[in-house]
Amino acid sequence: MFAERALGTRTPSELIWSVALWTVMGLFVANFMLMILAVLVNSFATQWFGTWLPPAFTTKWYVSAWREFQLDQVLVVTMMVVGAVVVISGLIGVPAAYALARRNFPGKRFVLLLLLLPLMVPPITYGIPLATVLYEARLAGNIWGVILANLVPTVPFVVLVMIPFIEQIDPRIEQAARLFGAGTGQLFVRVLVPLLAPGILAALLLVLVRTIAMFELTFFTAGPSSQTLVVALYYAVYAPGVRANQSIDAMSIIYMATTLLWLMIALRFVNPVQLVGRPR
Amino acid sequence: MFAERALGTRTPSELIWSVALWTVMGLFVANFMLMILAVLVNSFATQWFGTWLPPAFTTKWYVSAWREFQLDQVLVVTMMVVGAVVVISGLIGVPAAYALARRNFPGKRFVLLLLLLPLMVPPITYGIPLATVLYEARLAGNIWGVILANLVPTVPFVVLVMIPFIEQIDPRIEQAARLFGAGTGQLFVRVLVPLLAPGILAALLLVLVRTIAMFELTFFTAGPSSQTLVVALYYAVYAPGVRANQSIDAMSIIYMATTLLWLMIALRFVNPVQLVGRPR
Amino acid sequence: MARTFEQLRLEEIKRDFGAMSALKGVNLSVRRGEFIALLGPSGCGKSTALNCLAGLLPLTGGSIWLDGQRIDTLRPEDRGFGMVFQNYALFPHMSVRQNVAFGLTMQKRARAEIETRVDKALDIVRLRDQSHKLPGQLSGGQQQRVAIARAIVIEPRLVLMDEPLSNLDAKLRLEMRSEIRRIHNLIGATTIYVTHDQEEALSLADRIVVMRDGLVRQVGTPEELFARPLHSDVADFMGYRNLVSTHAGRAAGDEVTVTIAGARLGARVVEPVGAGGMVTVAIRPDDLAVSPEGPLSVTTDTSEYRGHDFYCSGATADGTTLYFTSPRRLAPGEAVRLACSPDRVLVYAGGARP
Amino acid sequence: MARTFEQLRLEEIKRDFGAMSALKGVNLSVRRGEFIALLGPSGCGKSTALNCLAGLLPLTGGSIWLDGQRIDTLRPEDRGFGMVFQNYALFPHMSVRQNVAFGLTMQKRARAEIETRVDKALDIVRLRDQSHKLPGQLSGGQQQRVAIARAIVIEPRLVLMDEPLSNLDAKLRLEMRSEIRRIHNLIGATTIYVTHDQEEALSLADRIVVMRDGLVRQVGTPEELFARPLHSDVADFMGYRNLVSTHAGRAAGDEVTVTIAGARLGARVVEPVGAGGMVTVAIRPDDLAVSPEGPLSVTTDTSEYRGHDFYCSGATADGTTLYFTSPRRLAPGEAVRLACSPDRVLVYAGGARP
Repeated sequence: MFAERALGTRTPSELIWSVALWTVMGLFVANFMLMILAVLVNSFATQWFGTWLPPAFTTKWYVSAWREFQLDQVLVVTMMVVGAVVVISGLIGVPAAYALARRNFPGKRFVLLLLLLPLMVPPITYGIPLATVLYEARLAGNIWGVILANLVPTVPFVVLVMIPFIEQIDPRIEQAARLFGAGTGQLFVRVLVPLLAPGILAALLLVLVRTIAMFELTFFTAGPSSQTLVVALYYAVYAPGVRANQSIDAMSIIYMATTLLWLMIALRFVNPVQLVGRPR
Repeated sequence: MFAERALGTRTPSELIWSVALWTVMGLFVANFMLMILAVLVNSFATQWFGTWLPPAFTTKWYVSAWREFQLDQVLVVTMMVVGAVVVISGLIGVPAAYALARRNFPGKRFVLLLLLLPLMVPPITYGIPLATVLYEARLAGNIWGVILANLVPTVPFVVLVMIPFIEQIDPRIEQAARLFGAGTGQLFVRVLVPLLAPGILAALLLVLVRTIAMFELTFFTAGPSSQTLVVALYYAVYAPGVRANQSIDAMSIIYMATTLLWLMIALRFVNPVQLVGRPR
Repeated sequence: MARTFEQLRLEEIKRDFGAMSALKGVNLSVRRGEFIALLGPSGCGKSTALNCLAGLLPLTGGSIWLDGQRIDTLRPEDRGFGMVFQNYALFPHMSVRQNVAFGLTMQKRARAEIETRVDKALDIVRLRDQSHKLPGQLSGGQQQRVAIARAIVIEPRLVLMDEPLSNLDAKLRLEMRSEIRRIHNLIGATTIYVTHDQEEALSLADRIVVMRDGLVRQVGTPEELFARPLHSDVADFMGYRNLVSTHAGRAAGDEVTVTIAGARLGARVVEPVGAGGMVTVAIRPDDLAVSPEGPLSVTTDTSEYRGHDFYCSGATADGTTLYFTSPRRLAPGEAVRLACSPDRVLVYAGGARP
Repeated sequence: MARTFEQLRLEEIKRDFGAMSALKGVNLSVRRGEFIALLGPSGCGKSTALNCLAGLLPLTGGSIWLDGQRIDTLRPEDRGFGMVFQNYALFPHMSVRQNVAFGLTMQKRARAEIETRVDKALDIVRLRDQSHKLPGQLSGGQQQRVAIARAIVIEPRLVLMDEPLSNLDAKLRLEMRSEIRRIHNLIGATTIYVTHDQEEALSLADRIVVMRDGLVRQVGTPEELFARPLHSDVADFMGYRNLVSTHAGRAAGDEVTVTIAGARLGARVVEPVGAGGMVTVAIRPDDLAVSPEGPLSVTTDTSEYRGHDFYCSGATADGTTLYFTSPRRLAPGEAVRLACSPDRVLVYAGGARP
């Protein structure tokens, strides 16, 4: 499994350490996968107690979950919210990122820190006051409130993701376009947008995944007709009344599948390591 | 405010666009700051209705929140959970990151994707099955369950944050250390750990902030004596009974201050742009 | 067709960056068809001057004229110049053909005209068969040729080149050097070429402009600059590695006698020198050769084989290090005598080394 | 004191990377105190050979001996060699002094001994006054000197250098070249120096090992390699830019007559050639000079000023491009005749250019 090592052969203690490390990591990954598999199997099971596999499979839990939680309406709302958030944060975030990447001004670092705040401060912290403000402005309880609340973390996210993509474009390329006759409009259409396309795509897909998963902000600002999938899932778990746990698992699977689908699409455009961090 | 532009003077349409952009961004930031300010003022107010400033200030809400929610115990639990999570994810994550960064093997990209899953999939998705597994293993409902659940996203996080730091160290430096007489132990102690220190510090501080803020996993696995601050805050908001909203705001402020303190420390070591993403 | 011109004039052009002056008033006039090299160490202002010409940096003083037209107030896209960047600055998402066609597309030329002219430009740089590749698929030398084609296809009044060869390896650099001069001769454009490499400037240019600290130090043909640099700092830059501070004797016309480590050498005055004043004496290592009867005596330090001869260093009795050439390998510590023709010993005013 | 040795022997050393062979059986023996340059184009295996010597890459065949001791099975930390890396590979978190002291600290030497030896090494590379700075605060040349001090302070049996000058600019490269040779002479170490720059190898080495495709092509002194490369590919690499395929006449001893574009030239056989067989003729541009009576006739293409002379290219009647030198500038299209001493026209078997 290992590629060749450059520094001679390994000592026994290194070998033990290496085996231990890979065992822990393997168990970790296996446990995580098994857990998800259990949910998946359960959601298709008629009943499942104490056996290796359930006695029979059915899709009835999906049907009942769909009916009980009005998932058709929930999915439409989710799509509308997510679509609006993606488009608006792209339209505000990309130009703002260009301005921040290409200009130097006093306090630039401070602006970057301010933009980081809504990303790093947990949404539950500012979700309640934000909902209060929106209710007073009569903007909460409907789909616009949900969209506005979700823009609070996504716009800074787009800005911060786009800045390194923009900084990566050699300013000499822009200068060359200028020199060979391109005005500002042509510069954007012919040079900048094509070069930034992968970055824009990656940023917006990640906004999409984040917005699907954003529980707190949507929970605080949604009314009965503006619930998204993640809020519906929460109500399914905690709303009063006894429900088969298969029904909840079925909803979890619907939700997980939605998120994973988009996540996989996003990963075609971004290297996983690069999404998390890089050294100075 | 702007530094000089390289490409001649700006046209009127560019000027308008630029002013509009900065206005939107300014309003956005101002709104966010005002919201937090309102919570802060309210938490110190005796009463506050419809005036610019509350009539009088007090710290009684902090005292009552402290008593009512047994914050001394909550803070101790939070510290223990966060401390254990930080130490354990560092001990597992850093060596695993070294192995992943320095070796090439078939399926490496797949392992990286698996590690990304617990980070990108929202915790609410796998929190419930994870809690179920932990309860069956009699590990949930106490502090160990909370720690184990929190390790699921933090270990992969440390691995993925550390990989670029490790890749950044020139393998020739390790070779030089070897050649000039350092064995594996000396190599780690004298060369690798000092060079990785900023990365390790940054990764662990971010794990700390994330764990303080991790609501879902802790919520699902905590018993009455193993609540952390964020779960206590949630109960304060949603538990039955009427409470002054100032008391809740006071708790929000305690919570936000805790998070921000650590976040600010973390930002001394990591560039905000680099925390979010970088292009391929 | 590009509008043509007889003369490009830079009049006292200045450029400040905050408190720092990169150009302190540069005057220069260039005739149509000339190949001009701006030569100087990094930070001398040569690249700033080129960017000002291109319109990528606004002037903070002075003016630039093409015959009677003032051009420093024009936007870069309106000047009609071609430019070749150091790092090529090709559009990475466009094919070679699209890159070359970019300038003509912006001018909204007819499709047929664009095709013809792009083909011709690709023929000139010998890249016709690579035209559908992306820049990333080409080697460094090929990318540089695409950049040249993109600059010449618009038939620019002026071609600006910013150290175009500095990212290439030694062998390719030699080849592309010939290529650039060949293309210049072929299309008859006026070229301004920025470089810090004196060999490159000597081999390519019709005239060389040596710059230092934002000022022009000397303008001349390669032969003039090689044989007779007007200042000691220009001499240093042109490869006069032996620069010795000493006192001058009495000058007779431009002839003078200087003393180095007790030895008397005939020399030529380049900058006026008072009798007995401090001077700097400049000699190329290639002109200072081992000769049994030579006046200078040195103890050999190192001796490096260069193929036909040896490049050596040695110290005089007073500790001055001299670089010289020898037809045979000298052992470290070996004492030799050196001589140099008086015509090749140049004397400059002032004793401080530049 | 380092253990010393009389002879280092590489016996049929091989190194494969998967299906690719980087070293295909290299034999070499090095005497104590020699300065050996491994010279070749990139990918020729010279760096692989150095890494195998250092122990950073295990061999896949053959053995390495220091007198009677087999060393290829030792771990790198047990070989006691010093190495200077291309990118310096200094420890960025340690001061200059700590970097230099690293090897001695690992050997657990007494503090006083470490201090003395580090001071001495820093004196040798002339960096005593920079000893408390971090590597990041030094210039490229200074970092390279720290790397050299770190390698020599342990008094290694062998100093390995992997293209140590390739990251420096042209002027600094010349200075550090002299510096490296000076230090080699001073400490009397045995040095193996990898480079792709023939000038560097010629000027530094006692013996040059030319490698190609994982094999040794020629071993010899700089003078031997410069004047008499044994194969046409070595000639190409040593600056014989004119390589012409043609038929050879009958050889008399090592003398032979070759025909280039109808002109007959006297030549010297280096690789045995059958009469009438295809040969490659190699001539340096510096040996092919303009001469009114010369046998070769060319039409000038380009003419580049080099200072004392002009470096020109031209085409013969049959379209072969030749590079030659001229004492005056030639106009494009000017017809000139060229001559070359028969001793400087080398003939190799086989007509294909390398």
